[in-house]
Amino acid sequence: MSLAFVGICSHAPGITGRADRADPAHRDQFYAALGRLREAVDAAKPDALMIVAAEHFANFFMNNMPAFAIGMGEKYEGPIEDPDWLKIKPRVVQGAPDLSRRLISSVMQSVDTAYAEEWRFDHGIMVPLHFLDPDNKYKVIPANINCQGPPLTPLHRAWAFGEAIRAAADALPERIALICTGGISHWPATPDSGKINEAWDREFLDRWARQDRAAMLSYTDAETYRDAGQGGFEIRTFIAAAGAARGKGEIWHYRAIPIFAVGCTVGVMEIV
Amino acid sequence: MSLAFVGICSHAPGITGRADRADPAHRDQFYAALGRLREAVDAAKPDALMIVAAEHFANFFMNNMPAFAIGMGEKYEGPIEDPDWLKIKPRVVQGAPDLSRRLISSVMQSVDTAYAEEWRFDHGIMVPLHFLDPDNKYKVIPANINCQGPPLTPLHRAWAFGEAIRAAADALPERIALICTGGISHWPATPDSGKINEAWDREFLDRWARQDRAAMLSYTDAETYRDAGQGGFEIRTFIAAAGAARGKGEIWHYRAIPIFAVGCTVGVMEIV
Amino acid sequence: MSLYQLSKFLYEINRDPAIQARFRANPQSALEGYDLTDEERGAILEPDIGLLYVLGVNGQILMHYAAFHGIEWSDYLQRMRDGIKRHGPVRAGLYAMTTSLDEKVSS
Amino acid sequence: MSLYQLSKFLYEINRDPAIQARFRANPQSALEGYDLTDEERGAILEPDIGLLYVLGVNGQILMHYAAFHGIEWSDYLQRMRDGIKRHGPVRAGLYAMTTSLDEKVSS
Ligand SMILES: [Fe+3]
Ligand SMILES: [Fe+3]
Repeated sequence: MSLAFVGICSHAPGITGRADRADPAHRDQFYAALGRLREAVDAAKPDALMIVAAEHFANFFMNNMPAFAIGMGEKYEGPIEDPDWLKIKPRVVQGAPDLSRRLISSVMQSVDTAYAEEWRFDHGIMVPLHFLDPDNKYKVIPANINCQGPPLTPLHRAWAFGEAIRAAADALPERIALICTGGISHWPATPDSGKINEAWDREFLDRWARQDRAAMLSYTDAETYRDAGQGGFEIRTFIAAAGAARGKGEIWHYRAIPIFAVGCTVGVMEIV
Repeated sequence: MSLAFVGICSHAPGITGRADRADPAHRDQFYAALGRLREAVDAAKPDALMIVAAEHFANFFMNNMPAFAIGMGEKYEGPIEDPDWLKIKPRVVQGAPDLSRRLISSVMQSVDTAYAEEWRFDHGIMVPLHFLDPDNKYKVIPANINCQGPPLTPLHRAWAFGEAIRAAADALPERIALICTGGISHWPATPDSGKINEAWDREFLDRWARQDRAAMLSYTDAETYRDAGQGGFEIRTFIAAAGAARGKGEIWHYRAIPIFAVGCTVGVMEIV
Repeated sequence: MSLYQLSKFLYEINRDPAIQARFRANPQSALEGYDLTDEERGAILEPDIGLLYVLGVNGQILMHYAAFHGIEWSDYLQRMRDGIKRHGPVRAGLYAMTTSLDEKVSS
Repeated sequence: MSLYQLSKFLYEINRDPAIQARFRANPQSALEGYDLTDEERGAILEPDIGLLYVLGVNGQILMHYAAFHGIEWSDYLQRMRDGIKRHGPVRAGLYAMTTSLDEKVSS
């Protein structure tokens, strides 16, 4: 029937894996915002949860690196990382293969997504799922944008991906909730791990919340890398959310929590 | 500097593997047309040969099936099939990684191609190379369109892929020769192997040669499957050629040779 | 997921000599890690090329598996035809679009 | 192709327990089939995490390889820093866009 919900949130292994090392007050405020996002997803009564992520060489490598990929499996597994390290228990996630196939066929009319009948979720999807679907009750459609291996997906195509998801969802009888997850500025797994450019993050989130397409698409990769690190390339997932929802965004939570190695973000966007 | 040449040709393992079982006169006429195509490629003095093919589950599978892929490797190997069965000797083909990267980045502005830093060529690329580059002298950029595993790449996106290659090549300092290779009607590896719908093939090639975009894009997959078999899905590669060249086509050779299991086609198209 | 898992095993054995060697040494162990029904498992082990075709395996994958078992080309084609007679029409995948055997010509 | 081959080995060992077991049993044999320079081979076997970083391996791949060798997180970060001091700036890949160590903060 429609795209029923659009939200954004951060992912990072530290959010769960190093939970006990964060300032408890900061951690709990962030977790509470994620809980609020979970309630909002539930209230939208989706038939499936689509998660647009930016995975980290767990399923996709430079032997066949898709600009976009959408899952079409009957089920998925995760986390691919050590569950004790990530502090997220393994789970089998139900897919929605028939719905996926119809969604993919529709998206393909304008965006050339790869499809994948299997997918081992890394923390990029497992951390959001851990908070948004603690009971493992939703059917999930995973999606990916190449934010890792250059040549990266151009920003304006990430926007087009959001538009294509919107058009596809609106033409389907099912209700889709869309969660887009990325890190904004961060320098994951490099000597600068823990660095966060809060000013850059707030500027990006402001462009996002006011639905300023031109400003969101104006970053060059070199600028993003300089100011926001490799992790900044993941703005593509938030841009896809904006392309799908097209309304004003609202940031429910932002705080740089260095031990989580990311500016911890939760937001929603009006679907217009 | 430009797209310097656009040609099309058939591929099929029988073309080389069962060469001794064909009517010698028919075989030799087809081979002569391929020889003429080789001379035309040479005359265009390309810096690299781009081959848009439709591979057959050699590199790409439904675990990550790209709508489009372009190679970015330093070198490639082929054939992946038994060389004695295919009657094509193994070779290491030089890639053009820097040129590939620039081409891919440009194509990605409008078409969301995957990229691949390795690629084991199957007969879809090796048969054309065997005839067009017998001395293994060219740098090669392989490309693929998903003609095998549904959801297949939509026909109008195959056209867009050709347009994107054209725009990219025209903006590069190097000269690119483009060869697009597919089977038109055939029923490969099924109980109907050897069946060829010559009337359907001639109609398609007529649409192609007169650059009738709407007619080329009007086939549904169900119609193509019914009239032209699974192999008919490979019209996508010829459609990409037309999208790139945009001029009138000329069919140098067409004859159904059942022991080759394909309507054996050679053609060129004017670049306008 | 079953046709996917079945196809994936055949795709992987086709292109990986190590899996081929493992299959020759101990067929059962080569199938570990694939989520297969008993019917699929039996069709692989037999090998029942006709049943694999009826289960929906793409010919571009199946023909290489037949060749791995030393099945000659004409025999490969005949086994698919016999499979349809024995097991009924193709059940899944691309060829499930096929309606009846009689519509088809062969060579 | 070398950074690609180097990264591919690390990508594959990260996600495949069978390769991890083969590496533990016989490191050299686990590297067969990868087209590596002697420097790359040595960096994998040592393991010289700092050199792997300087050679251009992405941290999203490298951190899992460090964990496989039991290298604790802070030690992993320090080894990358030491690698740059010893071997010079990152030579290839994404991080070759990085200019100098002094520009960076760490935690
Ligand atoms: Fe990330
Ligand atoms: Fe083909």
